[in-house]
Amino acid sequence: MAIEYQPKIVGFLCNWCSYAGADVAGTSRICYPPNIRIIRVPCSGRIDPLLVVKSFQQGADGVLIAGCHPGDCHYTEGNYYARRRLALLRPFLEYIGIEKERFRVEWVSASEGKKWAQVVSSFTDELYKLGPREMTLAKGTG
Amino acid sequence: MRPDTYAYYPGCTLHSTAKEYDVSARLVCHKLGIKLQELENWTCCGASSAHTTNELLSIALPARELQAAEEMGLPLAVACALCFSRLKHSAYELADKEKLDLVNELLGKEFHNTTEVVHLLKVLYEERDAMTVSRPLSSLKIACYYGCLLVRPQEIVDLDDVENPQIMDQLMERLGAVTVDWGFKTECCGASLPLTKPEMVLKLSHRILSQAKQAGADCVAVACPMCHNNLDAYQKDMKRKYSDKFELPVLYFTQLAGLALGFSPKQLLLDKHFTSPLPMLRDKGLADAGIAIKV
Amino acid sequence: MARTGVFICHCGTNIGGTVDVSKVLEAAKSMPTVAYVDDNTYSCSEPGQASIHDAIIENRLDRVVIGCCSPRMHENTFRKTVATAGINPYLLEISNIREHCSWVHGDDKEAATDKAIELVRMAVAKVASLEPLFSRQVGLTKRALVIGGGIAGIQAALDIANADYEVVLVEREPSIGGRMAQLDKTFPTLDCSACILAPKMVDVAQHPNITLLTYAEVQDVKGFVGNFEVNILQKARKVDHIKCTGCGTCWQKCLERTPSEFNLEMGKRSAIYIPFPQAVPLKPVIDTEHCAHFKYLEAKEEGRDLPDCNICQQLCPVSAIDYEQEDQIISERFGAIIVATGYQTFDHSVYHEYGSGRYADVITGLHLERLLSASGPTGGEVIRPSDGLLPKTVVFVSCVGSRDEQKGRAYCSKVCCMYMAKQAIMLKEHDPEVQCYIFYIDIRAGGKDFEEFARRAQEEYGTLYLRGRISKIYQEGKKLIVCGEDSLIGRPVEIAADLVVLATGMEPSIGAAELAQRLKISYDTNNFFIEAHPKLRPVETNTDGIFLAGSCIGPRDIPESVAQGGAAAAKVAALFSQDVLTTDPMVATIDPMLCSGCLLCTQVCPFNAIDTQVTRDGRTIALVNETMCKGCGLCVASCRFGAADLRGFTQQQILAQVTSLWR
Amino acid sequence: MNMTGTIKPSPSSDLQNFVESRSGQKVLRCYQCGKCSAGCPASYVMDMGPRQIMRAIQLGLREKVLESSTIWLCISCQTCSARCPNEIDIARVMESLRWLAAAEKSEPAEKDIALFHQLFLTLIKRSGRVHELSLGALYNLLGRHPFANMKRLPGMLARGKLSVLPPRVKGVAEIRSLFAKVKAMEKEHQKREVE
Repeated sequence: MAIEYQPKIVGFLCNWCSYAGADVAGTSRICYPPNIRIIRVPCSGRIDPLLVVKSFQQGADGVLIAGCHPGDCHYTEGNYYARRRLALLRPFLEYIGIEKERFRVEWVSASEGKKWAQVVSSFTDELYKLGPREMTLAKGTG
Repeated sequence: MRPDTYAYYPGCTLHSTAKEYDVSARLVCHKLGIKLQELENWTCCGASSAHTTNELLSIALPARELQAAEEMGLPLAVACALCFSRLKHSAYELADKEKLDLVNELLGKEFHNTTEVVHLLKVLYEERDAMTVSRPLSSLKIACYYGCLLVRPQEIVDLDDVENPQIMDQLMERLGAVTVDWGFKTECCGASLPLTKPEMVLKLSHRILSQAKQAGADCVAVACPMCHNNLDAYQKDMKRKYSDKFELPVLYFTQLAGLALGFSPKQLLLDKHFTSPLPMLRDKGLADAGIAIKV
Repeated sequence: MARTGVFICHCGTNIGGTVDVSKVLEAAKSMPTVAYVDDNTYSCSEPGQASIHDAIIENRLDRVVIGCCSPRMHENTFRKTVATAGINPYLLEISNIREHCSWVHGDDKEAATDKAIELVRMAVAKVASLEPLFSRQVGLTKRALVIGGGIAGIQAALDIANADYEVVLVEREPSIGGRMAQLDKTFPTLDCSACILAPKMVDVAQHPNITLLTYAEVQDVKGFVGNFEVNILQKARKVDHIKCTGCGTCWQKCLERTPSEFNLEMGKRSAIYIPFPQAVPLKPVIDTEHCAHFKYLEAKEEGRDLPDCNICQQLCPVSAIDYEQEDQIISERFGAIIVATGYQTFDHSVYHEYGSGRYADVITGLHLERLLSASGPTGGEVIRPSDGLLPKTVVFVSCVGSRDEQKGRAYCSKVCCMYMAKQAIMLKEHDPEVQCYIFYIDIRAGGKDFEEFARRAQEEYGTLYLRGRISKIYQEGKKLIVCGEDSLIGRPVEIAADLVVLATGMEPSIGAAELAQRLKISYDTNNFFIEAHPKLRPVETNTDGIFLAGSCIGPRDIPESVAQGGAAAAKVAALFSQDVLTTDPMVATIDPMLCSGCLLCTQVCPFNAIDTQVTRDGRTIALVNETMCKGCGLCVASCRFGAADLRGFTQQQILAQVTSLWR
Repeated sequence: MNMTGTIKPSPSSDLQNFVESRSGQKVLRCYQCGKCSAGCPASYVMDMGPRQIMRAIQLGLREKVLESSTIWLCISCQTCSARCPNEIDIARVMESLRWLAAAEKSEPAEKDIALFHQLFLTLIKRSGRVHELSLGALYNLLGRHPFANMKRLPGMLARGKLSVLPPRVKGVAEIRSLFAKVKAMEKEHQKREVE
C-alpha cells in the first residue's frame, strides 16, 4: 500500500507572492516532490472554505494555501482575512474527520523560491507519514 | 527563581595550579548563600586531548559528570572555561538519540541528558543584585578577559556575545569597579600549549596584556585557569622578550568579587600569583585585612 | 458546444526536455470540449503565435488552453494572439507546465509528464466555464510622482518634465542630491561629483513642470494606475520658502552648533541650516531639536527656564522665519509613481572584530569622501579624525557588510571595489607620500573602463592589493594594526596603518519596507524592492503604474541609476501618451437575485469599491463600482449567499479545476 | 606551503565526504576569502593556514592535509568558525581531520603535541584526574627534551600549586572500563568499515 501511495495535494496560491515564489523555485531549478496541483487565485483572501472542503471531498490528501506575508498583501488586507477565516476552518475540518495536519496555511513571498520548495517537501513527507485519507466521502459530483 | 544549590565540577586544575580560583569561588558562593556540592568522585572532562583524538571519548568523559549531576537533580556549576565548553559540547551532541544510547551503554548508567550546565560567572552575574559590597573596588580599572571557549561557539555555549561579551564587565561594575572597553576580550591566549609551544603562548598572551595595559587597566579579570596561567605565569619571560616595562596582575573574577564582599587578600590566596597583585592593591587601598569571615 | 484548442509548448528543451509533450497531446485529445491539439517549439515566438492564430480560424475554435511558461510571463502576449484570431482575449487559460512542472521535477520525467497532463486537464476544465469579458476605459491623471531626490529621481523627474508632463518630486532631506551629493569624485572618469550633479539639481528647481517638495515624506497611497491619491506630509521647515531668497544671513548668524548629518558628524552645522553649499532649494530649514528658541519653548512648558533666541527672525531681511509653521498634509492625484529612494551605507558597528566604532581612525568610504571633498568638514584635507595628523599608511578593507552571510548580507554591493580604487588614487594625488593597501577578495570591475581604471590604482599610483579578507583591527599606540592574510602567497599579513577605510556595502535607505507596504509593492529579505522581472522588466513593479529606479532595487552605480531614471520616465511618458486607460475586466460582480443586502462585503472591501443600490422592489443590495474594484475576491469569500463572484476566478471556474483532478 | 608537483584535483573525494559527514559542514561553501587564516592565532606558525586546508579538502589532497602541522597546531579556539562569512564551522572541520589522522595513525607533523595528548589521556585513564607533575615529567622524558619548561617548576612548588602524589579517585575503575569499551567500539567500527 505504501509504495503506490503518493499524497495528493491541492495548492491554492496567491498570484502576487506565493505563485511568483513558486515561479522563482522553477527559475532556480529547485526540485521538489510532484504531488502538488497549483490553482492560481488573485489573493489568499479569495479562498472560500467551500473550496477547501471540496478539495478533500475530491480525494485530496492535503490542502495547502499560500499567500503573502502579513503586511505585504498586494490588496493590503487580503491575507489578514485569510488568516482568520482559515483558522476558523481548522476545527471544522477536524469535526468532519480530517486531521488538522492535512491542512496548511503558509506565507511565501515573491522571492522565497527555496522556502516554497521546502514547504512542499515537508508537507509531502508529513502526508506520507499520515497515510492516505481513509475517509471515502462520495466522490465529488462535479 | 534562581536555584541556590548547585552540583559543582571544579576540574583538575582547580585542585592544583588553580587552587586560588576554587578557594575564592567557594568563599564568594558561601557569602552569597549559594551551596556548591562538589560531585563525589568526579574525573577529568578530557580537556583538549580527548576531543583532539577521539570523538566518542570526548563525549563520554563529560557525559559521566553530567550523569552524576543529573542523579543529584541539581544544575551543574563549572569553574573552568574549557571544562564548561566540553560539558556543553557533550550535552549538545547527546541531543542526538543514537549518541545518547551509545553513551548510556558506555557508562552503564541511566542518563537522559537533562543536566543544565552553568558557568560560575553566570551564577554570580545573576546574583549580582543580591551582593552586599562592603569594600567597593571603585579605585580599580579592570580589563575583563573572557577567553575564547567561554563564549564560543555561540550556538552551543550561548553565554554572551562572541566578540564583545558584557556579563563580567557588568558584574565588576556592580562591585564598584570601572571596566575598560578593549578589543581583546575573546582573543585566544594559547590555551593548552604552554608545555608544547611556550613561545606561542608568550606571543598571544603578551598581545592581550599589552592591549589591556594600553586600555588603561590596572589588572585583568579572568574566568579560566588556563587563561590565568598563560597571562600570569610568564610575564617575566615576556618582559625579557618584548622589553616592556609594565607588569599587569591577573586575578580570577571570584577573587575580585571576594575582595568586594570583604574577604582578605590572604583568604583569597592573592599571594599565590606569579605576578603579585598585592603592591597594586595596596596603593589602591584594597589590600587591608578586611573581615575574616569563617568558612 | 464549446470547441477548445490545446497548444502545448516545448519551450526548446525547457519543457520538451522533461515532459513527454506527445503524451500530453494524446491525453488532451480525450478531454471534454477539446476539438484540436497541437504543439510548437516556441509558442511565444512569431511563428508560434501565427500557428496558434491559424489553428483557431481553421478549426473554428472558441476557447484556447496553452501549456507553457508561467501566466505571469506571457498571459498578455497570448491574450493578444487569440484576440487577433477573433476570440475574446479572456477565453484563454494558461497551464504552467514549465516553472511549476518541468523545471522543478527534472529528476522524475514520468511524474512530470503525468503532472503536466493533470495541469492541462485543470486548465481545460476552467476554460470551459470562462465567459467573454470586456475591459472598460477610465480617465487618467497625467501627473507623475517621483519619490526620492537622488540622481535617479532627479533624472526621472527631468525626463518626464521634458516630455511636457507635470511632476512632483518628493525628497525627505532638506535638499535633493542624495548620496551622490556627498561624493567628492566619481569613478571611472574622476570628474567631480558636485560639478556634474549641481547643474541637474538647478534644472529641477527651475523646470516649470516640476514641483519640488523637500523635507517631505509620502504618508499613504490609495487608488490604482492612472488614479493614485497620495497624501504627502510636508514637515514644517519653520521658514517660508516663498519669501526666502536664500541670502544666508540666518545660517551664518545662528549661534547653535550641532554635528552635521551630511558630513557624517565630522563637521558642525547651525540649527537653521542648509545641508551643503550647493543645496537645492538653497533655502534653510530649522532643526527644532537643536534650535535655542524651540529648546526655550520646551523648557518653559516643563517649568524650566532657558534663554530665548530669535536671531534669525530678527535678522531675516524678508522676514521669512515663521516659528508657528505646522506640518501640513498635501493630498494630490497622480497617474504614475516612480520610486527612487536610493541606499544608505551598511552600519559597520556589528563588526566587533573591526572595533565596531571604538577606534576613531576606522572610518567608512563615505566618511573618506567627505574628507576628500573641498566642501567637506576639513576642506579637502584628509586627516586622521583622532589627532588631525596626515595619514601616511592607509588600509582599505573590502566587503564590509557584503558577501557575508554571518552578518546577514550575502549579496555583493558592486561599487566598493571601484570606489576603493578611486579613493586610493585620490589619496595619492592629495599626498604623494601616502602608501595605500587594499584588502580584497575579488576585484569586481565589470563596467565600461572600470578594469582599466582599477589597474591604474595599482600600476600608476602604487596601491598594494592584498588578496584576503581581514579578521581583526586593533589599536597599538597611535597605529591601527590590521590582521589579514595574503592568500596569494599564503601567509598571514599585519599592517600598521594610520587610517583604515571600511568599504561598507549598500543597503536600502531607512524606511524602505514601510514605504513598500504603503505602495503595496513587494520587497525582498534585504528590503530591496522587487522589480517585475529582473531581466525583461527591470524598472517596473508588479503593480501597474508604479515604477522603480536606482539603488532602491539593489546595489547600482551612478550610470545605472541615471539610465534607470530615464527608463522609468520613458515608461511613464508611454503611459501618459494615452488619454484613457483600459481597466482590468476581472472585477467582482454581485448577483441582485441572491444578494440579501447584508452588506458585509462593503465592510470587507479594502478599496471600498462596493456601494449600495435600491432595486425596483425596494430592497437595498450591494453594487460593485467596477473602476475602483481591484479584483482581489475578498467579498466573494465573505458572501454567505453566493451572490458575489469574481470574473475570471468565479466559484464555478475554481471548482471546475478542483473536480477535474484525479479523475 | 612548500608544495611541489602538479595537482590532479579529485572533487568530492572520500576525504571531503569524510569531513562533511563527521563535521556536518559543507566544504564547498568556502570561497577562500582568508578571514579564518587572518584571525587564527596559530596560523603564523602553520605550514598551511585553515584556508589552505579547506582548499586542500576541496581538491581532495588527502596526504597534504593529514601531514600538515595545521591540524595539530590548531588550538580549537573557534575564532575561525565565529567569523566565517559563510558560517562554516572550520574548527569542527579541523577536529574531524584530527579524528581521521588518529584513525589512520598517520605520522603527526607536530610530534610533541601528539605526544602531549596521548600522555594526557593515559594519565586520566590511570588516575582519573590530571597530575601536572607526572604529565610534565613524562612529557619531558619521552619527548627527549628533559629540561624544557623547568623555569616555572620552583615557583609552582613554592606556591604549593603542585601536589607530589597523583590524586586518588574512587571512580577510577569506571574510567578504565570506559576507555576499554571505547577502544573496543572503535575497533569493531573499523572492522565494519573495512568490509
